[in-house]
Amino acid sequence: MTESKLNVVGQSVLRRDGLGHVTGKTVYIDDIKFRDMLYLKMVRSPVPHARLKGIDFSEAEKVPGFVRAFTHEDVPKNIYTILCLIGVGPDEEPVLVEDEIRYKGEQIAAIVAETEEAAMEAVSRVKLDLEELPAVLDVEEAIKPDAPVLKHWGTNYFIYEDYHCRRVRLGDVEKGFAEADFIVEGRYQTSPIEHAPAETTACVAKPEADGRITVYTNTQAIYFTLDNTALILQVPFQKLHFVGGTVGGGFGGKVDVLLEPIASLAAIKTGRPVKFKFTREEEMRCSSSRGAWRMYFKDGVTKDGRIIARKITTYADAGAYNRHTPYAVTKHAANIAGPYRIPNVWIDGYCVYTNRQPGSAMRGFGVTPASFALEVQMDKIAETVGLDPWSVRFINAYRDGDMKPHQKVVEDATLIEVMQAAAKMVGHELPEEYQKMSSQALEEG
Amino acid sequence: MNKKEYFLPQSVDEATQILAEFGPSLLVMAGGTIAMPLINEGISFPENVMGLRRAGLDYVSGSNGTVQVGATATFTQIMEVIEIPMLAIAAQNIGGWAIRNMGTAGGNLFAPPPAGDFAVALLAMNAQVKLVSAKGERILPLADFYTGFMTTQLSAGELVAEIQVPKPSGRTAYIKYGRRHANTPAIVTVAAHLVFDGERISDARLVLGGVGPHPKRSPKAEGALVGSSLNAGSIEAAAAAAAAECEPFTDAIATEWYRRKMVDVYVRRTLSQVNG
Amino acid sequence: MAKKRGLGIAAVNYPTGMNLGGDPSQALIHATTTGSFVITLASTDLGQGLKTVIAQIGAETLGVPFENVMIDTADSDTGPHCMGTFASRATHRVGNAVIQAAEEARKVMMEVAADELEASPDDLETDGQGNINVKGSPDRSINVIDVALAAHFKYGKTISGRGMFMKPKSDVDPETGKMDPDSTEAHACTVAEVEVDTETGEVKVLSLKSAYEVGQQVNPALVEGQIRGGSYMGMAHALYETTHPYYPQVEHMPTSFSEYVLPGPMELPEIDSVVLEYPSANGPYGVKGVGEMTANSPIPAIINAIYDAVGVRITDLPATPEKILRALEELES
Amino acid sequence: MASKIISFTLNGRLTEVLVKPLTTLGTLLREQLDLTAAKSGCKQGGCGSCTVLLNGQPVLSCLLPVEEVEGQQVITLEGITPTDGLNPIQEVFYENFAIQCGYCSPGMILVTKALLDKNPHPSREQIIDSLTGNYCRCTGYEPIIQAVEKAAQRLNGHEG
Repeated sequence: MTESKLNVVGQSVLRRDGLGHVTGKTVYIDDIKFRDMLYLKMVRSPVPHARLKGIDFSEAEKVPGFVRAFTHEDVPKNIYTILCLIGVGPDEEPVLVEDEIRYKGEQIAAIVAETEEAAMEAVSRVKLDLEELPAVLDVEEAIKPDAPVLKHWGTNYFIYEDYHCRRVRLGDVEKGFAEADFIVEGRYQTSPIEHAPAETTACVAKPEADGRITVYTNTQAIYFTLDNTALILQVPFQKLHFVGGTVGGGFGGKVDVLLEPIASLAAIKTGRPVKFKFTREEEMRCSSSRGAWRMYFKDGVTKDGRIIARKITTYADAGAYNRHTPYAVTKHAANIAGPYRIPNVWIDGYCVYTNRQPGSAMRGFGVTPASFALEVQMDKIAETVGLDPWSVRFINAYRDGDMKPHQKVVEDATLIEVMQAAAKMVGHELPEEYQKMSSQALEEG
Repeated sequence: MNKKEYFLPQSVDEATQILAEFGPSLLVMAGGTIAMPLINEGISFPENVMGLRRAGLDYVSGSNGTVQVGATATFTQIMEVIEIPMLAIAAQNIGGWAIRNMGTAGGNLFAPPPAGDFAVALLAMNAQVKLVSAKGERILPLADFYTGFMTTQLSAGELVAEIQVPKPSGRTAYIKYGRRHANTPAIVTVAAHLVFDGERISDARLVLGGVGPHPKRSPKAEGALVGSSLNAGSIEAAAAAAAAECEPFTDAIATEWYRRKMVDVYVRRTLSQVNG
Repeated sequence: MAKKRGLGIAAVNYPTGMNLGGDPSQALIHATTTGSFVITLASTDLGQGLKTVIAQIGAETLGVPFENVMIDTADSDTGPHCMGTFASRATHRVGNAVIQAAEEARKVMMEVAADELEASPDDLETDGQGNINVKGSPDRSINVIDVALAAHFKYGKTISGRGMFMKPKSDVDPETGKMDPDSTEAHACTVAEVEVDTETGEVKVLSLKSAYEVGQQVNPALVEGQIRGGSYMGMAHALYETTHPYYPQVEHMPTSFSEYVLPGPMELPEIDSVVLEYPSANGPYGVKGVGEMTANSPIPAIINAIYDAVGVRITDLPATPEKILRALEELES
Repeated sequence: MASKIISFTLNGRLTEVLVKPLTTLGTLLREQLDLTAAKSGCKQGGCGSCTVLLNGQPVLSCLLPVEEVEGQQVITLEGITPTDGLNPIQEVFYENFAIQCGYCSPGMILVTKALLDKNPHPSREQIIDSLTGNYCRCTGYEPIIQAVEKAAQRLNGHEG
């Protein structure tokens, strides 16, 4: 399909939405308002793990402008899992807490009021009766037999088709270690990170005359959010009409469905438009984060710097619920061995639950922590073997035709070419053998 | 919803009368950069609020060797004070441009640590605060104004009206160390004001911010300097004394351990700047 | 006070599209009576510029001026399904769907033009300026507006097209992990230079110089925007960002931009890049996804540069001054 | 609760509004006056997306009670946008891809205006210093810094 001469593809034409952006005329969700619109604010857990024994709204109800409170009893299908649409299960996350709180900041009850101030004040007056429980916060603690169990299926890890982790197996790592001249080990840890889009997550749900609900949303995925909302509310899909497309920064932070179902529910129950917008604090503490990962490497390396065996055990801290982490672990497992030709690979990737704000998708989904760990490990290997950091990468770089650990043949490798280009850029003179290398020429390995 | 009134007194007298009438339930606000976020986030729900911007306290003036900074003078205004370079540097180190256009010298005295580091410079200058009430006024050294974490000498019915800053009689330096180079909370802020008698330091004021319940002088560090010349040995001794004496805390920005380490480093760097 | 400099490198690959596939996107195109082409989608623009690059791809395939192409997105009542904007998938998936839809619409447009010009459709070409010409006979030409008018009011034909792209879902063998987790792979290599203050542990990133291979670029300025923004984000991840400063503990979680530490414009390093283009086999015009990968290689490059500078390998992100200082003290003792 | 009538000059026009006590200027602009260019990105004074000019100086409209603008001059991005076309600062932001998601753009452009009104020939350091209170997650700031440099050149007549 490549045409010999391209007309506009390849040109730096100006942004289609640029004039709206520089004049402030672009309409974001928070810029939308309707007559009679109500504001929704969330009652959230002050502790990471507790039994919820009661909620007292009596003082909140006295706030002028208070309209209504919602608890899990109002949500038709309160327990869900986002990725049910692509076959990931079982359902395990409540829209609103039922009896057990599993992270600090978890959504317990929603309050709608005539003004944002009234909704905030009502929320501040809700009294929670909590029995605090011991929290499990470390991934390796969480999978020990005596850890408090967070999931109804009895483990603190996700189960992949009857396996306790996502496995990748190629060759025989133990044989590789036996043949290796050096064993290089490493432990790597990343921290949870906030997407921090300039625009916080928001939606407005508006009841229409025909009985449908229009939801204006800054979701990154219109249908995905619509479908999940319909399932949670147990309404026909055609009752919902989602409108969006303009997002003030996403980075993966706007692919959860924390707002639309509850705002739509409130709109249905009150018959009025409802706005639900995360405050900056909610965006930081309560929305999904990039999850933390802990990664252990053990590499078998020959004297000349070839990696002949790589064994990796990795723990994704999913926080309290799945969100997108089970899927992220699969992507992570497919990539963590790196863009290198390694004949023997063994990977165990665990998706572990803790009493933490759930992790989810973020730019680089599961691969960002992998790239960090493995590229620091590559330098460690270089040092152990006595090579420079460029050499260890050229020696091991994958080429088209190589077999990846997940048994897919490499098709469009250009690792060698980007390294050559980067070396040239910084004036680092590469030995001739590396200058001549090509990803397209499969040589003896 | 229950906000009853926003008062905007046109004079200090009017302000103190309103304060006398409402008492401690009245939220007194200058630039709003500390109080408004709490209101916006639904953390505080004040009933009555008094804004001081129009009360005639937005001045910076100098006379008789002292600079008078009105309580609602903004940091942008203070950055133009040329008589005392350290005040301008301290002001420049606060927030971003818009915050400096809003935040005030008086309001900053009430910022929770590690914020509130303008006072680090003020303490080094031996500044005094003028407190006014419907009953009159009193002036006390800023060093005596703070009584603990988020507590001060301010009595019911009193306002901070003015900060009086004597022009420095010695050499000064000020460094704020944060995770960023601008618009950032302090890990530690250090200000030094050294008076020399020839080579010998005859008077020293060494002040730390971000490492205690409020901006505070470090008497032991000062003691290590007075009587000595400013040399590697006395700098080292002062830094060690300051690090031992400070009362750092852990927050999202830094741990107690790291803050104490940085007191040592930044006292040395600040004193070296005095020397340089 | 000692400030030490170091260099570090990192080389990475990044897959395009949801990793197991099964993530379709659709596009519909129709021409108005006056030759505007409306591309209807349900895809979202996060700021990366989807509305722009999709219009470019549509205009390219249709052979009409960029200005004639309108993007109508994302309304679930009118826009056909899109899985969403994530996984570096939107330009690849939606672009392919748009090409398919545009080819169908173009075919009708060329048939109508052929009837009007009394030529065979195979003998016609678009000039990208709004005209359809008989190859080799520049005087035999018709404007797209006239073609659209004729299609509507003379022939009763709709110039429209449907497009859908989906890479079939790959199942994972749970025993061996055998799977097909990408459509194509982009690559990057970053060289970072840092300066470390050995008394405070503070790191200043001096430069991030990277080579990227991203397939065909649809809009080089927008690609550069991803590279600059991603490099900055990678630096932020490497040295500053965390919602749990004392992970795994949950104390002191930030609540504001004062506490959630991000580098500002004063911390900007020199960011420079070169872009190589090795067109992918299955991307629209050879596109690979570039959105996510730009944040990845700077992180290990910076960590490796810190090691080069002061001999401590920080394996726990972010590499805060405190962690570096503790590691330096450990190294000394 | 006593609402008050406040009059001030908004984008050059004398404006009278009735507001509840402690309503912020940001809320007034966005909710009552339909001037939504100033955004509400954090309401904590931490992001600069709500920046407006008060007597020509950048301030954060999310932290400013409307009572405080009585008799003052307020300018929002709408106020510097010509009825047809763009202000030169807007032009360079647009032409130089100094925008991505667009949410920070109104604040960035107003800070640029205030800077160039005060200092027509800012150094790179002065530009950076003026932008430190405005948060951008997308661009990495460099395109914005370069746009400010180019805006200065254009306003000074040094560029077409």
